[in-house]
Amino acid sequence: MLRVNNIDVYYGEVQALWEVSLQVSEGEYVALLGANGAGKTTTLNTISGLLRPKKGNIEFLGQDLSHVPAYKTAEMGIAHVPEARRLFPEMTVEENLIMGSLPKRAKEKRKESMDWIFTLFPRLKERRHQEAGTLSGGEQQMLAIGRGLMLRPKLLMLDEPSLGLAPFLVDEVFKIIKKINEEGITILLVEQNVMHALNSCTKAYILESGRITLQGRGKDLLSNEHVREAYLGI
Amino acid sequence: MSYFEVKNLVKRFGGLVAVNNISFSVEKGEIFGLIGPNGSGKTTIFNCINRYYSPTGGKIYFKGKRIDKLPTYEICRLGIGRTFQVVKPLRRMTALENVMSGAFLKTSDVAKARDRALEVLDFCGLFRYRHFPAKGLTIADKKRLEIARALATEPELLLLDEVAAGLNPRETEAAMEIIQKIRSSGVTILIVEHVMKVIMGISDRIMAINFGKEIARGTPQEIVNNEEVIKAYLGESYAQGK
Amino acid sequence: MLKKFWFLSIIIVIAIILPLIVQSSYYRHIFILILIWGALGVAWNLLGGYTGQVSFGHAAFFGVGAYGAGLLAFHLHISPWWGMIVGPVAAVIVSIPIGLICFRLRGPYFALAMLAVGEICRLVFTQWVSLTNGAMGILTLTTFSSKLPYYYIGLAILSFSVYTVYRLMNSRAGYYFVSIREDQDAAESLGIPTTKYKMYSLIPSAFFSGLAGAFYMNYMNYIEPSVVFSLPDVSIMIILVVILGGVATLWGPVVGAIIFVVLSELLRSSLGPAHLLVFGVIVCLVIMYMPNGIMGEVDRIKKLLQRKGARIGSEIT
Amino acid sequence: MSLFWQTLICGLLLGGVYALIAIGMTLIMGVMKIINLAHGALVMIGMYITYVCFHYWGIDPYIAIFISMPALFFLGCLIQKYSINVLIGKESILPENQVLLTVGIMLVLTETMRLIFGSDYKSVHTSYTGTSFFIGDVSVSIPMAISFVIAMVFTYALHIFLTKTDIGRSIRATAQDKEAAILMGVNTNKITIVTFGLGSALAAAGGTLLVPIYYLFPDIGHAFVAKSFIITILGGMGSTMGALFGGLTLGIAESFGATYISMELKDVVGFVIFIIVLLFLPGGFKSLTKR
Repeated sequence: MLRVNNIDVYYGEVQALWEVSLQVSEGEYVALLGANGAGKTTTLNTISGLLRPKKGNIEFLGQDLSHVPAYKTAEMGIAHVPEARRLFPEMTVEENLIMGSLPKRAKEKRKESMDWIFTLFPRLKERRHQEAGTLSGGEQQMLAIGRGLMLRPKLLMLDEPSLGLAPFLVDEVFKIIKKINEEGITILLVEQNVMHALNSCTKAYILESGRITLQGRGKDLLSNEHVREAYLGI
Repeated sequence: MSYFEVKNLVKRFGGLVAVNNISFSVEKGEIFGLIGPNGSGKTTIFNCINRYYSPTGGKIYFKGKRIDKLPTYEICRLGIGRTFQVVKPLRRMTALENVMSGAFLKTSDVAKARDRALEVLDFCGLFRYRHFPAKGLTIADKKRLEIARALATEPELLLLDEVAAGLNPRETEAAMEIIQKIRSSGVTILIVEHVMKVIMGISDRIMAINFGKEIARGTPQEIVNNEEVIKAYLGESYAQGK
Repeated sequence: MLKKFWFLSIIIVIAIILPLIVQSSYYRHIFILILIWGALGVAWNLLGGYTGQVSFGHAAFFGVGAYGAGLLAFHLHISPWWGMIVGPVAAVIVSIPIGLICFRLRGPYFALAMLAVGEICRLVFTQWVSLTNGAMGILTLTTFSSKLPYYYIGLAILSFSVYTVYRLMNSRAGYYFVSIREDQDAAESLGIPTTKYKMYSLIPSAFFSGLAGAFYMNYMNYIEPSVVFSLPDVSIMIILVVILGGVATLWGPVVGAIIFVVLSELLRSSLGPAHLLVFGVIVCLVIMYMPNGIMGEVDRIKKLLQRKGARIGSEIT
Repeated sequence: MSLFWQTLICGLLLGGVYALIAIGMTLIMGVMKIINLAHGALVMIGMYITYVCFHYWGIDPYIAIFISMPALFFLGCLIQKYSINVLIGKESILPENQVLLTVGIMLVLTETMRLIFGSDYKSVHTSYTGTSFFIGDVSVSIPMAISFVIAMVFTYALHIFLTKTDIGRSIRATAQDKEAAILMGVNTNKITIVTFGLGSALAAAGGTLLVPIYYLFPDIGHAFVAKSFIITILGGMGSTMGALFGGLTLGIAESFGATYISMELKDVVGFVIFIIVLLFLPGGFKSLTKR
């Protein structure tokens, strides 16, 4: 479904990614792991078109994304839930959700999608007329995921959904992601929280300093000593 | 009283408590590390120390003097230098001019400042880039430039904020070397770092925080084996599995 | 270094003998306008270009300088030439509270606050009729019948301002000014008291703006608030002069003044009423395609020709 | 006492039209993060279009709004697309170069009008010019009242547009977080163009509504840029509701300044409020509601 082929990405003159490749198949739950600054967010931003690779290319559903402007990737069915949530703080919960369903295909199902999201996250229904900026961290994360789902995406990319959440909320977020995946939505997850991610994903890639250093099934990587090393440096 | 001391530091942003009652002290000549997952409040502590932010509560002492009400530049004049996690090079100035801007703290003479800056650039391995505009440097060199600029102010206490983030292994090694060299020159160091290899390798003592609160404190060995720390970094189940 | 010395010497010689060769009083008038705009540009460039504190209200200092000279003659019947001292000093005195208030703001907010300061000055000088004679302005007598003395006084003022800026920019203060422009937070954390140094940049800037204003009064022998405090014709034009020539370069404002005055005169004589329109179009094109001005582009072209990107040398001036 | 009410009503009515103009500016400021110094010139062009409509074709100023608004919408889109957007991503030493570009645009617009119409003052005399009605012993100018009502209708319509339509929401989203808006599928480049067009159209509407009340001349724009700033700063950047309150506040403050201090110093009152708010209430009135 998604193929990232040997991309090199630069910020100005500074290289951030070196020949990164990854594949995500229909219905999969893929995790992209790595320490802070390893290039995970850069990878996602390149997929959704916010950054352009200097070398290599990205294909989505067989179509080359090289010349597709960033705003069109949403139309093609890629929902990107960005790092730090990036909600529209002065819009209500409902308006934020509506913003997630601008492309035509999603707009037709707007009402239906919203009901679905309110069953997934009952908290959001209670707060539907509240401004997003006034929500708690956990609620904001749920709203961010909900906003992504409003697109009725084929691929849902989540950037550090556990960031800044208390442990019990982290558990909940991962349960919901699993559930979304079980409903047939393909997931590409970026995480620092290795254990949670490896436990639930089907396939994982480990990024270190802008390069993919390990890949494999989640369960296999769990026992790999290198993972621990990459994180704790022991 | 300790050389440098933070007492009951609190920083709130609206309803969010970013730093929640943190206390620690640093002794002269040591390297003290601060670790914690993303968003745990480490950089906020730094920003409170050099008063980039005003702390909501608590006190900070340096050499017996209370500094938490002083303006940023005054704190630097007292001998506390810092680097920024998100590098702030003076973009259109050359590397040399960047470092000279720091060196002018101790002298108003241009020639002396230039000599001092060249010395520091050499120390940090940036000598050959001295005439490059700062905006054109690689991220690794920009991080070094941050250190060089802070060093040029001849600090007694240096706050290093994630100097290794985004560097490749070779660059990380080089950064560690520089930090060790700085310490041998007699500068006390307070370091925030995400790359564990760095902080474990060079710190004398480490404090780990999560959600703005202290979760552990001790030598690198103690920290690595601390259950709370492993939990914070790798997740609940990992800690139980080990 | 030697090349630079010769270049500078030649320019000085040309500047000195030029009005002796060109006898036309119209051309001499143009030269004097260039000198006034040059001095204003150099003054603005110190604060706006080097220190990065873009001011939309420099007319305040120009106008206060001009009125400093004019009011001496108007009320006390003293020669307005004494205003060459009183004017700039008055501008500096006015600049201190303005700076202390407005430097609490950053970026566009500062620019706007300065705009408001300029407009407040214009309105106050227009309305305070008992002091300023209001919109009727102030008229004095001509001192010299020839333009020659004015030219040399103007040249002296411009040289003085360029030299002062040159000295400042090659001292600690200069490095601090540019540091503040490039990143105020980084500057603070390097121990630079940024507000203090912004004041150090504002005060000479106000001084030379006031000096230019006082000279303008003496040269034109007539001022009124809507002219010397004008937002579009003074405050904004100064910025355009600097942009045309080259922001944050020593000679940029002078080059800008030459282009600005010559261009305006050429357009005025050739296009008549449309000259301001064409001027506006040129301004837009310059900002869009040459945002760092002529001198900025010259540097870039030089660099391209030399192909020695690495060896730029430490020249912040 | 009746002087007080007279002053208040006068200020309120004028303030409503100011608000409409300032909302146009605050929209542009919110989305593009720039101060549009050409805004007053856009108001001025709106006024001249109305003048032409009345003078040559006998169209009533309040009808002419349907000509001036679309015309300025189109002009605004062109300005954004072919000049301001060209600067995006260009590096220059002065961070304000987009603002300076709007100065250049202001010059071009003003001088174009001067070339066509000359510098002299023009005015439009309709059958209702100078008429008024009374509430108690307070006289209310009929054209001012009509202008106020229309301005409020437009403000309300804009509010509905911004909150109930996808384009309106996209404009707000772009102002709040541009990158996130792109991820939602918003073509932000197009949004900036539409926003500048919309802001210009509102400026034109404000200009048209002022024609029955004011004189017009090419330099009248300067006064409106200044007023719009003050209002925007009062209300908080990018806030339409803030701009409405800011506009009414400025109108009333000017009116009281004129009555109780001096007619000539009424503009100083505005600037003084501006600096005070800038210093002590950096977020404008909007920040007060956040406590």
